[in-house]
Amino acid sequence: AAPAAEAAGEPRSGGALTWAVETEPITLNPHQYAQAKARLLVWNTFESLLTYDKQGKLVPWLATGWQAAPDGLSYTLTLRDGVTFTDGTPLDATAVKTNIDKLREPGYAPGVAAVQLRNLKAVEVVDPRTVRLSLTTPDVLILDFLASPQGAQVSPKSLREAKNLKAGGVDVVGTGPFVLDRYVPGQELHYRRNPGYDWAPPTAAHNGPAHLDEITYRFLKESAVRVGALTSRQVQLVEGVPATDQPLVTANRTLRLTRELNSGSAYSYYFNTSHAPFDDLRVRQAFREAVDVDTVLRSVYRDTATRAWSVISPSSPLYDKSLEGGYGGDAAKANALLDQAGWAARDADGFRVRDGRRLTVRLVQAAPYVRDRRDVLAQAVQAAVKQSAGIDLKIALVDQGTATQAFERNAYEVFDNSRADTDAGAALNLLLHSKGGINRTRANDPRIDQLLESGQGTAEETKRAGIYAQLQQRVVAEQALVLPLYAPADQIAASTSVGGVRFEPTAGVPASAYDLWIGR
Amino acid sequence: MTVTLAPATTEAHTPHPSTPPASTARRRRWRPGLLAAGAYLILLVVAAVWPAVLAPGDPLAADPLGVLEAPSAAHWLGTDHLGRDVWTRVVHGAGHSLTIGVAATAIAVTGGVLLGLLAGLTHRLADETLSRAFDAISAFPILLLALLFIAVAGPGTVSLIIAIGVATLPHHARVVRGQTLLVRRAAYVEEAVTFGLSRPRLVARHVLPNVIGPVPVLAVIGLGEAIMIAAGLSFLGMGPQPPSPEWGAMLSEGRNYLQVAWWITVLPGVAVTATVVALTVVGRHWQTRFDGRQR
Amino acid sequence: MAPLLAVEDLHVDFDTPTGRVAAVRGISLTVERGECVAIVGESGSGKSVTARTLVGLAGPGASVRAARLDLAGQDVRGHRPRDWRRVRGRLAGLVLQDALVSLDPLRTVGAEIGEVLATHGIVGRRERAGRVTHLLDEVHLPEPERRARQYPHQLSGGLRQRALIASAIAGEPALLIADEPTTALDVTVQAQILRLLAERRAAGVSLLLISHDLAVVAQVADRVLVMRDGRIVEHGPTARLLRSPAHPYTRQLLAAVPSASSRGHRLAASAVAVGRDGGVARREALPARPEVRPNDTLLDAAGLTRRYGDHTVVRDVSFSIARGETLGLVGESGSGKSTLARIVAGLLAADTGAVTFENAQWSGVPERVRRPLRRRLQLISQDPLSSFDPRYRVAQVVGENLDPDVGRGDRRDQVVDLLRRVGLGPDLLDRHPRRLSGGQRQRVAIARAIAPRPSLIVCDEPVSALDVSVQAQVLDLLADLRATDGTALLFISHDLGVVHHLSDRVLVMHDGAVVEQGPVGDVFTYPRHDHTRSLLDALPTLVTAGRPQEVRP
Amino acid sequence: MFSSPLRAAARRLAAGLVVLWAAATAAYLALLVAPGDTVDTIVGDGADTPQIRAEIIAEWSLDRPAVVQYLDYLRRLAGGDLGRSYLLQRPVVEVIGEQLAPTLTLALAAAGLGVLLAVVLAVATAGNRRPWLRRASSGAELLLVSTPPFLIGIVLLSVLSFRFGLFPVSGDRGVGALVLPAVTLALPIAGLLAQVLRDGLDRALDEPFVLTARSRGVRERTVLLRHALRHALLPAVTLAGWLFGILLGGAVIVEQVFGRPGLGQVTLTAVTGKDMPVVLAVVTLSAAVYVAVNTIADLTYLLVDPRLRRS
Ligand SMILES: Nc1ncnc2c1ncn2[C@@H]1O[C@H](COP(=O)(O)OP(=O)(O)OP(=O)(O)O)[C@@H](O)[C@H]1O
Ligand SMILES: Nc1ncnc2c1ncn2[C@@H]1O[C@H](COP(=O)(O)OP(=O)(O)OP(=O)(O)O)[C@@H](O)[C@H]1O
Ligand SMILES: [Mg+2]
Ligand SMILES: [Mg+2]
Repeated sequence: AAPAAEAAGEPRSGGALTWAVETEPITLNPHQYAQAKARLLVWNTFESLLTYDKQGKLVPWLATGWQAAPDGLSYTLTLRDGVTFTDGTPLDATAVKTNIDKLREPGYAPGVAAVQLRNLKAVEVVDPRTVRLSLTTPDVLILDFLASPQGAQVSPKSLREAKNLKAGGVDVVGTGPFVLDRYVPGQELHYRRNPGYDWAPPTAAHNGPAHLDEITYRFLKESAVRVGALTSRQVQLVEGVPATDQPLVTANRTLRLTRELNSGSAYSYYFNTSHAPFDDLRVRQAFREAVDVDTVLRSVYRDTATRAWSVISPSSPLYDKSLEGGYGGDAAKANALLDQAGWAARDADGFRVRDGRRLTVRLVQAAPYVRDRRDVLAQAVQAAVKQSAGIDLKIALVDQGTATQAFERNAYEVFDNSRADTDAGAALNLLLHSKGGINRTRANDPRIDQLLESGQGTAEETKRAGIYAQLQQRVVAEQALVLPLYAPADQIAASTSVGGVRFEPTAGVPASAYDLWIGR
Repeated sequence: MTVTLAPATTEAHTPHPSTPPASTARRRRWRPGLLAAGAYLILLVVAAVWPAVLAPGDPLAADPLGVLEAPSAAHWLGTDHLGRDVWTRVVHGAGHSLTIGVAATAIAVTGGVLLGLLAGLTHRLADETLSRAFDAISAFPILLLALLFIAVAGPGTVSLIIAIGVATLPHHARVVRGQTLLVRRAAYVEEAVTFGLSRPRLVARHVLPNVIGPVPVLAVIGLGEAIMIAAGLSFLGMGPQPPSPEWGAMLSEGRNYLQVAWWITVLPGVAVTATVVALTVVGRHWQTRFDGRQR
Repeated sequence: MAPLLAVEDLHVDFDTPTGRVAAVRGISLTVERGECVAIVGESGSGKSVTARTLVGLAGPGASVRAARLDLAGQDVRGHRPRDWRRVRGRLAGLVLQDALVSLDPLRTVGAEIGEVLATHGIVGRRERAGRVTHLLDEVHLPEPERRARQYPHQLSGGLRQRALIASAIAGEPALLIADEPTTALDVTVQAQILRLLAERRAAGVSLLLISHDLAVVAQVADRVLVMRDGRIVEHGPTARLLRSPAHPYTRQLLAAVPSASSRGHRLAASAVAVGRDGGVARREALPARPEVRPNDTLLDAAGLTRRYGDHTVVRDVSFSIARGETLGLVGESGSGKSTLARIVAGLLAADTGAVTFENAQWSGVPERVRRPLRRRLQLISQDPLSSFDPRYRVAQVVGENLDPDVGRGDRRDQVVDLLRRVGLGPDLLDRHPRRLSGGQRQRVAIARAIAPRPSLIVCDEPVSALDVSVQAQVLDLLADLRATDGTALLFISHDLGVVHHLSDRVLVMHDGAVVEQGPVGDVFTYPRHDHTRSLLDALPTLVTAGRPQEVRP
Repeated sequence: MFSSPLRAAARRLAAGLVVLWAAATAAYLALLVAPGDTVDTIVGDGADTPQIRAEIIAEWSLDRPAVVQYLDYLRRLAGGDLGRSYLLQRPVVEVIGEQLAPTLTLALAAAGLGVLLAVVLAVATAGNRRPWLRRASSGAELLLVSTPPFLIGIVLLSVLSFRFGLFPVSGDRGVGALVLPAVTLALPIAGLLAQVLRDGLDRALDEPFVLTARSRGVRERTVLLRHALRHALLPAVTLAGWLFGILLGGAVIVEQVFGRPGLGQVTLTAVTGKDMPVVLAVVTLSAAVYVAVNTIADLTYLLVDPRLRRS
C-alpha cells in the first residue's frame, strides 16, 4: 500500500531527504539489534538471507532459495551470486558461516544465541554458494531468524576489524543499498547511496541502486517536536505520530499520513495467575468485562488504534479471527463475576474488598520502554475498571531494573507487552510457554506448552495456522490469561513530495529508504 | 591590611537563587501586589486543605467521550487527554504541590538549622567537616542531586520530597552557619560575658534567638523554590505517579497535546508560576520588614 | 566684582516615604574670590546637603529652591544635567565627608584623578600621567609616581584625603568645597590637611569649609556661619564670632568643648552661664568625689603584650588603677587602645603579662573563676547599639545586667531607677534602642553598665561618635556617677581635651607601647615624649589665645 | 600571619579535591544501596536466561566484593576511566565525550545571553531614574525566575517554531537551532542575575565614591559603567557556582523539551535506565566542574578586587 506514489509523481533518482525518527539506536550492529524502532535503519545498510512478503510468506533475498530436510533437522540455503559487501568483500557461504558462528560466540550476542539459535547444532559450508544449518530438533523459527535483523549479514572483515563491533558504526559494513558515512551520536545518522547495489528483494518496488543520493535520520524523541519539525518543513518524513498529533498532519494538505499494523503479538495485559486475585478465572474475566476497550482506545487514540481480540496481531497470518466480539465491555457481567468470586463488599473509596483486602492489582511498566502512550492508556483502563467494577489498578512506572525485580519477585498482577517479531510464534514462545523467557502469566498449562511446541515444529502452513488457532482459543477464550488491547501500528507522516513511502511487509514497521524518492 | 580570600566568597554571601536582593524590595511599596499575593495564597491553602470547596468533582474521573475539550461552561479550564476536568485537577493538585513543597522545605530548614548551628557553634574541626560536606552536596546541581537520589530510591512523592529536602539543605545550613558566626562575633554577644553569663546561657539567650529569627522568611522563599524544583522533576517523570494531579506531572502529560489542547499544559504552569510569585512577594515583604526591624 | 558664590534663600526639601523633610530652610551665603568661608553646626543641621546642592548633587528626591544661586557669575538654577557636568570639577570641586570611602576602591588613585582631566579635556591623553603626578606632588603626597599606581586601600587615611583633594583641584576650580575634610583623621594628620587647605587658598582658590568642629574652622576660615536645623543662626568674621558669640546656640557650642580649663566643672549648656561678652562667665562645679588613695590598687596590669600574627599590637604595657581613680588613655588610631581595653575587660587574652583585679587573678584563669568578679568590671563602648541584642528593648537591655536573683516586679522598678539616674524617663522602657538618639543610647549603655554597681568601668571612646553638646551631657553624667558611686574609670579617647577634662592620670600610647604616663596636668603641660608633644601641637585650640591662630604655610 | 591569595586558591583547590572525592564516594555509596540488580539493568528488555545472566556477571566482574569494586572505581576514576555504560555497552568517556560539545555550546550561549541581558536590564534600571521601567523590569524578572523553565521552553517552541516556523526546532544544528534553547535557559538566569546586579548597582550608587565621581562632572553612563558596575559584578561572581548548577540542571530540561542531544539527555536516559556508570560519571564530572568554576570565580575575584591582593 503506497498511496503517496501518485502525489509525488514518477520515481526519480537523486536528492537528499531528512527523516525524523523517534529512537536513536543503541547499537548499529544488526547482530545486536533489539529495538523495533531501529529496524528501518538496519535495512539501509544490511540485508538478510530471507525476507517476508505481504502474505507473510518467506521469500528469498540474499539467498535464492532454501531446502528443508524431511526430518526438519537441517536447512540448506543457496546464496545469490555477485553480492558484495560495500567494503568489497564478496558474500559467500564462508561469510554466512562466519556471521552465524560469530553470533554463537560467548558474550557477543547472548540473547540471539540463547533464544533464536537455541536449536542450531552447526553451520557448514557446502560450497561457496551453499550453506547448511543443522538443528538439534525441528525448528521452523530458524527461518524467521534468517529473515530477522539479527540474521543480517555483516562483512567478515568488519567483524574482525571494527573498532567497536558491539556498538557498530561506520566501520561495520553490510550489503545494503546505502552506506552509513556519518554518525553523530544524539543527533543524526547520514547515509549515502551504494552505487553498485543490484540485489533488491522481490518485495521491493524497484531494482538497482536506491533513488536517493543521501538520507539523514535525525533523532527527535519528543513526538511534538517531530511533528512540529515536519509541519514547519524542517524534515520531510517523520515516523511515530501519536494519535493526538495526527489531526495536525491530516489537516495539512502538503502532508500525508500512512500507517500500518505491526506483526507479532498484540499489545495485551497478561494476568499473573500465580496468586490472588488473578488465580481465579472469574476475576480475570471480570477484569476484561470491566473494560470497554473500544471506548478506552477511542479516548486515548482517537479512532486511530485497531482493537486487538487476540494475543496475536490481526495482521499476522496466524491470527484467529473467530475470537472477535467474544468477550469484554459488559460491566454488569463483570460485577456479577466479582460478586461470585467473593469480592462483593466495597470500601469507602468504592473499591471491592474481600476479607478486608482491597481488590488491588498492580501493573508494573518499565518507563524506558513505554511507547505509544501506553502509560496514558493504562490510566484510562485504571479509570474504567474503577468506575465500572470497583477494581483498583495500581500503575507503577519504574526503571527497567526495578521492573525486572518486581517480575522476579512476583510482585505484580498485570504485565503489559507486545512483541514485534515477524513470526508471532516466536513471540508466543517467550510469552506463554511455561518455560518462556517472559512468561509473566506464570501459567503452567501443559496444553499451551504442547500447542506451542508443535507449532514451532510444524512447517506446513495451514496445519500450523490450525495449531495456533487452538492456542489462541485456549489462552484468550478459555483461560482468559490476557486482555488484548490493540494492534501496535507504525505511522509515517511525510511531505506529499516524497514518494515511495512504504512499510516493511509483514513486520509492518517503516521500510528502509531504498524505495523513497523526491518528486517534482 | 590584607583581607584573606575566604570572607569575600564564603557561601553565606551567595544569594539564594530566589532570595530577593534586599534593597530591590526596600523601596517598593506596591500594596496591591502584596494583597493579591496574599489572597492567592489563601485560596491556595483552601484548595490544598479542602479542594471540594473550589472544585467538587473527582480529579480522577475520566470521561472517555469528552477528551481534550476546550474550556467551556461545563469545564472551565477544559478537559485533558483522558477527559478529566482540568480545573478540578489543578485545584486538587494544589494539595500535592504544597505538600511536597512544605515537606521538602521542612526537611531542608530543620536539617539546615540544626547542622548550621552545629557548624557555627562547635569548634573548627566540626565546622570544617560540615562545611566540606555542604560543599560536597552543593557540588551537584540541585536538579542533578535530586535525580541521583531518585535514581537510587525510585520515583514517587516521598523520594521527591527527600530529594528536594536534601538538595536544598546545604543552602539553609550555610545561611544559618553564616548567621551564627556573625551573631557569635557580634559585640552584643562577645561583651555579654561581662554580665557574668555562662556560655550555655549566653548561647540560649543571645545567639539562638538571633540566628533563628530570619529562618521563617528563608523558609517561605525556600518553599517557592522547592515547588519549582518539584515541578521540574515531576515534569521529567520523577515525581508523583499518574494519575495523581500534581502540577508538574500535569504539565508533563499535557506537553504532548500542546498543539491541540494548550490548556492542559498552560494552566498548571500558570498555577506553579503564580504560587512561586505569590510566595516570593510575600516572603520579600516579610524580609523587608524583618530587615527594617534589624536595622 | 560679583562674589564667586552667591546664595540667597536656599531651600532643599526631600520627599521620603515618611513625608517631606526640610533639610535646608532658606539660607544665604556668599563666598568672595580668594576667601575661606566655614559652615559649622551639629550633626543633621544640613551642612552636607548645602554643599552637595551647590554642585547640583542634592540627591534623589530633592527639590531645590533659591532666590539666587550664582556660581562664577552663572545662574545655575535652571541647569540641566549636561550643564551641571560642566560646573562640577571645573568651577567647583567637592571633597566629600567620608574621606576613607570616597575613592573608588577598585581603581588606582591615578585613574581617579585622571578621570577629571579626561572628563573636562584638560590635558591630552599623553600628558595625563605627568599631570597626575604633578597634582599628587602638589598635595604633598610622597613618591607621587608610585602612589598614582596604588589603590586607595594601600594608602592611609591622611594620604587618601590628600589624593581626594588632588582630584578635586585637578580641574583647577575656582571654588573648593570641603565637607568635613578632617573628621575621620588623627589630630596630627588633621593639622597637615588643614595646612594643605590653607595652601590652596593662598594659591587663589576660594574655600567653603564645612565642619562640626569650631576649633578646626577657627584655624583657616575668614568668616564662619553657624548652622542649625537648616538655618543659619549666626555669621560673622571668625575672630569676632569666637570672641563674642551673639546667638545662645553658638555660645553653647563653645562652652561645651571640654578642655583643661573646664576640669571639675560641668559642660552641658544648662550648667553654663555665658557672660555679656560671650565668654564663659561661670560654670557649675561637679559634685565632690570620694578621695582617691593611690595605694588602694583596684586593677593592676603588668607586662601585657598581644600579637596578631607577626604584628605586635600591645607591647609590654604595665599600669595600675586605684579605687575610684579615672585613668585616661590617649593615642592615635591603631595604637592599640581598644585592644588593651579588651584585655583589661577580660574579653581578650594577652599573650604575656598578667592582670589582677580586686586582688584576684584576672587574666589567664578560666572564665568560671572570673565569673563571680565579672559584675565588678563593666564596659561601655563607642557604638552602644551594636552591644545591645537587636531583639531587646530598653527595659531588657538594662535589666539584663541586674542581679539574676532580683524578682520580676523589682526588676522593672530597678530599671526605672537606673534610667532615672542616667537622666532618662520611664517612657523609654519599651522603646527599641534603634529608635533612640545617639546620646540616649549611650545613656542606656551607661545605665546597663552601672546596674551591678561595678568598681571599674572601661570606657572605650564613649563620646567619640557624639556631637559636642551631647558629648557634654554624657561627660557630665559620667562625672556624676563617678562622684556618687566612687567608680573607677579607664577612659579611652583620641580627644586630648576630653581626657584632660575628665581624667586624674593619663597613659599615652604609641604603636602599642605606653610612651608616657602620669598625672594629666603634668603630662599635658610638660610633655616629655616626642609623641605626646606632637599630639599636643597638632591639637587645634580655639580659646587659649582667644582668637584664631593663623595657619600660614 | 595572613595567607597569600595564591595559597588561599591552592587551599581551595585542595578542599575542592576533597569535595570531589566525597561527591564521587557519596554517589558510589548511593548506588550501592540502590535497590535493583545491576544484572537486571543490563539484561533490560531482552531475553533473560541464567546463562545470559552468568555471562553478564562474568563480563562486568559483578561478583567481586563491593569494597574491591569501589577501590577499583576510584583507581579508574583517578586515571580518567569512567567505566562502561550498562545500556549502551560503550565506554562512558566516549558517551559523555561526544555529548559534551552540544551541552557546552548551549550552556555557554545561555550563560552569555543571560549575563548580557541581566547587565543591560540592571544598568538600564538601576538607580531611581526611570521608576516605571524599573518596576516593569523587576516584575518581569520575578516572573522569569518564578516560571518553570520548561514551560517557557514549551511555549517558545510551540509559538515561535511550530506556529511561525521562525526557528528550527531540533537537534544541534547550526546557530538557528540554538536560539530557542539558549533563550529558554538564559531567561531565568537573566531574571535572577538582573536582580542581584541591580541591587549591587544600587548599593554602589549609594557609595560616596560615586558621589565623588559625579562631583567631577562625569557622565551618568560613565558612572554606572566605569564605577558602579564593577562593584555590582563582584557579588555576581560568587554566583558562578549557582549559575553552573542552573545551566546543568536546566540543560537536562531544555534538552528534553527541544529534543537536543547533550549531557542532559544522557543523564536523563541514564537515570531512568539506572545506567549507573553513566550516572556516576555525570555526577563526578559535574562536581569537578563545580569545583573548577568556583576556584576560577575566586581567582577572578582576586583579579577584580585589588583589596584582596596582598599589599
Ligand atoms: N537624600 C535624603 N533624603 C532624605 N533626607 C535627607 C537626605 N539627605 C539628607 N537628609 C536629611 O537632611 C538633614 C541634613 O542632613 P546633612 O547630611 O546635610 O547633615 P549634616 O549637617 O551634614 O550632618 P553631619 O554632621 O552628620 O554630616 C538630615 O536630617 C538628613 O536626615
Ligand atoms: N582581631 C584582630 N586581628 C588582627 N589585627 C587586629 C585585630 N584587632 C586589632 N588589630 C590591629 O591591632 C591594631 C590596634 O588596634 P586597636 O583597635 O587596638 O587600635 P585603637 O588604638 O583602638 O584604634 P582606634 O582609635 O582606631 O580605635 C590595629 O593595627 C588593628 O588593625
Ligand atoms: Mg555632613
Ligand atoms: Mg579603638
